[in-house]
Amino acid sequence: MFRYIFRRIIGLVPLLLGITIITFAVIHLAPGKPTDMETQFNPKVSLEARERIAHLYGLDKPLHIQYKDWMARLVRLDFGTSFVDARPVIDKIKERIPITLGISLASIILILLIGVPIGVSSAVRQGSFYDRGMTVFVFVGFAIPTFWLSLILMDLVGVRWGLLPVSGIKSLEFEKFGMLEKIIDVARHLVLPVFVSAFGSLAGISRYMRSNMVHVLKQDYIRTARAKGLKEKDVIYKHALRNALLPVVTILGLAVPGLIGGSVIFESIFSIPGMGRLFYESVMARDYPVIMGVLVIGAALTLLGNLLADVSYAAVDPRIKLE
Amino acid sequence: MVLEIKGLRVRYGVGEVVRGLDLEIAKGECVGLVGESGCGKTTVGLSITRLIPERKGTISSGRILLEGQDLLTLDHESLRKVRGKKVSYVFQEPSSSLNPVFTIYEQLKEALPGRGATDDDAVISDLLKSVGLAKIAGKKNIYPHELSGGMQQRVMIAMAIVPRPDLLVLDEPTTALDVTVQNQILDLIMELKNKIGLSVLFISHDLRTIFRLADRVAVMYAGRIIEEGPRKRIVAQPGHPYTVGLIDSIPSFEHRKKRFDAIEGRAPLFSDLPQGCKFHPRCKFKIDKCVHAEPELEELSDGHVSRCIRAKGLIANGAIKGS
Amino acid sequence: MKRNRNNMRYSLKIWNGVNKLMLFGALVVIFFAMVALFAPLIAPYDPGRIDIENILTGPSPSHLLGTDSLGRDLFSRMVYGARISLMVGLIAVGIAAVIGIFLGAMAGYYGKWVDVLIMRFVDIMLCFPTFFLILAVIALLEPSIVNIMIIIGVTSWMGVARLIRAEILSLKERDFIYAEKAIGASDFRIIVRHLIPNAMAPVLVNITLGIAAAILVESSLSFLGIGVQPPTPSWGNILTEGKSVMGAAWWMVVFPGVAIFITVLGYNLLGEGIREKLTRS
Amino acid sequence: MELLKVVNLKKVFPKTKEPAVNGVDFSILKGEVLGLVGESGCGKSTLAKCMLRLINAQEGNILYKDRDLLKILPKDMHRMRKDLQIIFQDPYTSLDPRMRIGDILEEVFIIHHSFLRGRRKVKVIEILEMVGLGETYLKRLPSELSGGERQRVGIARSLATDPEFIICDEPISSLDISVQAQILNLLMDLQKRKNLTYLFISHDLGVIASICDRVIVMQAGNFVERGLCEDIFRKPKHDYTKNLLKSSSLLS
Repeated sequence: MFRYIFRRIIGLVPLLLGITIITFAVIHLAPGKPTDMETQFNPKVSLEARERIAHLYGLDKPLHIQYKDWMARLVRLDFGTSFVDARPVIDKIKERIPITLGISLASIILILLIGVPIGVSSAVRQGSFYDRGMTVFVFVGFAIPTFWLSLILMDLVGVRWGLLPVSGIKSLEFEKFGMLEKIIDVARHLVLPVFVSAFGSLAGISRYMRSNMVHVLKQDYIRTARAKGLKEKDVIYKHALRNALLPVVTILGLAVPGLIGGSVIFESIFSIPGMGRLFYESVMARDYPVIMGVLVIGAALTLLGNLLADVSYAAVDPRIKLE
Repeated sequence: MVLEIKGLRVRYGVGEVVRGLDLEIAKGECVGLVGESGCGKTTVGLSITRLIPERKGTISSGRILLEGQDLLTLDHESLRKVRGKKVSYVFQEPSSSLNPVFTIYEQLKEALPGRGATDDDAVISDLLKSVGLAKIAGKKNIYPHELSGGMQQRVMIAMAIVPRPDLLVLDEPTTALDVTVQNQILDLIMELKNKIGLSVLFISHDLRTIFRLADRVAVMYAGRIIEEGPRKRIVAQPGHPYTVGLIDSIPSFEHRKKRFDAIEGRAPLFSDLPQGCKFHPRCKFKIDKCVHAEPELEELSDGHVSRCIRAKGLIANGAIKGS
Repeated sequence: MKRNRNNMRYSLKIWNGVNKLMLFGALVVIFFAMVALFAPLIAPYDPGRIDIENILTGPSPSHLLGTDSLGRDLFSRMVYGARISLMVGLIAVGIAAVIGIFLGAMAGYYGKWVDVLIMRFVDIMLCFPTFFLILAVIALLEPSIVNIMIIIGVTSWMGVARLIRAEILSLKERDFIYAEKAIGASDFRIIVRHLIPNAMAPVLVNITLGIAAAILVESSLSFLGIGVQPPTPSWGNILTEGKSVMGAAWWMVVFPGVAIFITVLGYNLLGEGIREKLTRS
Repeated sequence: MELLKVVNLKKVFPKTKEPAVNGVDFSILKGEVLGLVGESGCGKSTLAKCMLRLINAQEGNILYKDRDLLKILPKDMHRMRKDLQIIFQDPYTSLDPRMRIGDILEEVFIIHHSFLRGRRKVKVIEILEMVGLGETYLKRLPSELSGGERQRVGIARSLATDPEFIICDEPISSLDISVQAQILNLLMDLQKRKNLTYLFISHDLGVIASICDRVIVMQAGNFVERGLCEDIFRKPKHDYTKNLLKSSSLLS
């Protein structure tokens, strides 16, 4: 097992390298220099001054040298400092990650708790009214634009009915609260973002689960289980379900980038200080060090998610040999 | 009689695939049901405990009596108690008939009649030894994929015989296996049958296998039995042109470098069955009368019947004979 | 035997059910395609015509869906917006399909280092939160329609590549491919005439769903202000304009939202229907 | 006369340690039917595919008309392919499901630039009739055909280049019994009529016995016994051959 994990981690190195190359390419191959933003609004900045700034960031060097320098700092987790407020990029990202990951994790749990039962029950009742109803329901969820749903929920639940807070992750008087109140406060703030984030991804997991289950139910070993005289409940929830659930583990790894990517939208709507909003603000301000930092760390998180998924899959599926 | 099938009719989407079938199996007898692919023989086997998937087809009429009790009228719960207790199965593909994510031990344990007894381990261990799997007896963590096809089929057989069923249905149990392994499995089945005194329905497309094992042989064509009788009688003097054609099609050393007296054409589709005798388009002995009405089974000698109006005449003038 | 008859009816119902959803999807897709195609004939006004006398008027017989904050006819803008939104979806997915099919076919057919290289590249691309990547590139370039289509295309081909590769891996072990080699067919012929056409079925599903996803991405970009730029109407940017006047003019938010929703739903149901059909046969 | 000679042919798949074909030698005489018998996974199909370079062997020589097929230029190999053909086991996977029967056969002519466009169709029908099918099959899809009919199309395709040598790789084992005999008849007739040379691969000794002149017994990548058909059946020497014979004779 440990050897397997070790081998997998070694295998991640080229991927990480690729991630940095693409990130670097995206930023540097696009027309327009990173220094434009700082200088373009000020016509008085002379060419000479621009070059001085470029020199400061090493932008006058050849690309491969720039990349090498950047990588040299990257391995020490030094992503440089923000153009906007001169704070170290890594610090800015560090304070945002837990929020976005927390919401993503909560969404994943919600998606599993709702999506898996929907998928399984639809498959068992394949073709029934219930099945069709659920198909429509999950596709409606997928088709509603996240931002539109957010706007409407904000308007209804937050503004008109005043049921839940619609901005930020804690109330102004947060510091005065006791422990329990703090938790409840954060939870209340997160209800809408988590719901919105999960609602769109529900279709994916439940349809995937449904087709897995339909496929498994057609297998010979299900006939064997029935022929043995097992209760239908055991046939479905023991023999079929375990086979259908296994691959879901790996899909979860792939869901990570989607969830993080989606965070841009709802974080900006609900004013949540997470990675998505940080990224959006940095993009708008052309804050290159932060953009690159978030891209690299976002992708690395996905790698980590995939690794966890694969390792757990190997652990639960007896057919995978770890040697 | 252990099993009496009377007037069984089964309808699939493509048409009626079992079109009024009668079959009896006496205690301790092995009946071989032989026919080409798509003749409905597997459906007959599955019908006995109503294992045909609901969306695929339905039993439209007939009676299936096991020790006098009609299985087609049982409710689901009572039927479940028949499955795997009184009637058990071994299917064609051992590799897909075992659930890949449960151990052999777990799957055998499910088949034990008195579940949860303290001596389960000993029973399973003895069972594995009795089917020639002494090597894995006592081991609890073996998964199906760790065994060869032949060993997997031995596990399936163990699972099927442990409840001492009234009837064992073997559906092409050796077709997926290599010749040498087939031979071993057939030996095992013979040995168990004689030792335990099992009543067996042996379904196969392979006349050679059927002739080796069966006490009585029933030949199926286009959803009905077209000839039935004691094995020795049929080998010595087959009573239907189709059976003769099948026997003549068996390649062998004795038949070196000679053209086969092959049956022309192909088996009819259930969606488009011919009028009259269903075999007449391929039959070289057909006369006008064959086209009009489907013949009834006619007794040729004691216990030997044929669904051919010309059978007696053809036998008398030596037009059809055993090889 | 009553039970059995019920079963028969049951299985007929399944058939109908699946097809109704698929039919609905197909109709929606065709309907909006027609609207986009014949936009000039359908739209009662020039979508860019400003009418300061009629600012933010609600739905009425003269302005079916009301007017926006510059007095432009919302219905006409929606009709022309369909053109932009669908075009972005179709072309972006077209680009993704071409890249994905090419790389996937190469990886699947040639295997070995070609496969390793391409699939590692796919893995790397899949690691990025796609929306981040799109956002970054669009913001760095300029948010023109062409750029948006290209960027969505080059960031969403990985699924197609994986599907094609997987299909080809299994197809190339089939005897008919060996038979092609045996009669002397060239690699090009085998890939283009035999492997890709046979591998397309699951890709078709992916493409249909991809169009829906691309429409959503474009509208999300518009919502963030970096999608298709006004005054060119797209459903996304109409909705974005509507956001600021949401309290006063509900129609500015509701109609474009519903249009996106119905279209995306249509493509998804169609895609799912195709998938069901394929797995059945 | 020796038509084809295989010397020390070896194939190892990257993921397994044991070679699938472990340095085998044999030759085939013009006009004979050479049987190759063995159980699944013994390497017999791999050997067949290596011989026609459908997959690449690591070592060895395949000598045909004094040329080594493993060393000749691609364009020469392309020409050789007309002489060396193969019929596959599974008629359900051996025809492109999206192509009509006429197109499948015509493709052979297109690839080898045989005949003018107008003549091709006539030739296709000719070949279809040779295998017991006819013009009515031109526009049909493989899915509309029975297993036996598909296998006839597969045979037709291999005949289209007018070959000298055909590898029959388990050509009847996925067919129904009554159809098996039809196909065996067809293969025997064609062999006689066109003086073809067959390498006939099967797991079934009965089939081998009924059609072959000489037999090679293969086990785990190696040849364990070879000889005239009569000798192998009457006086088998190797234990594995004896075991195979015992198993299959007990069956009959």
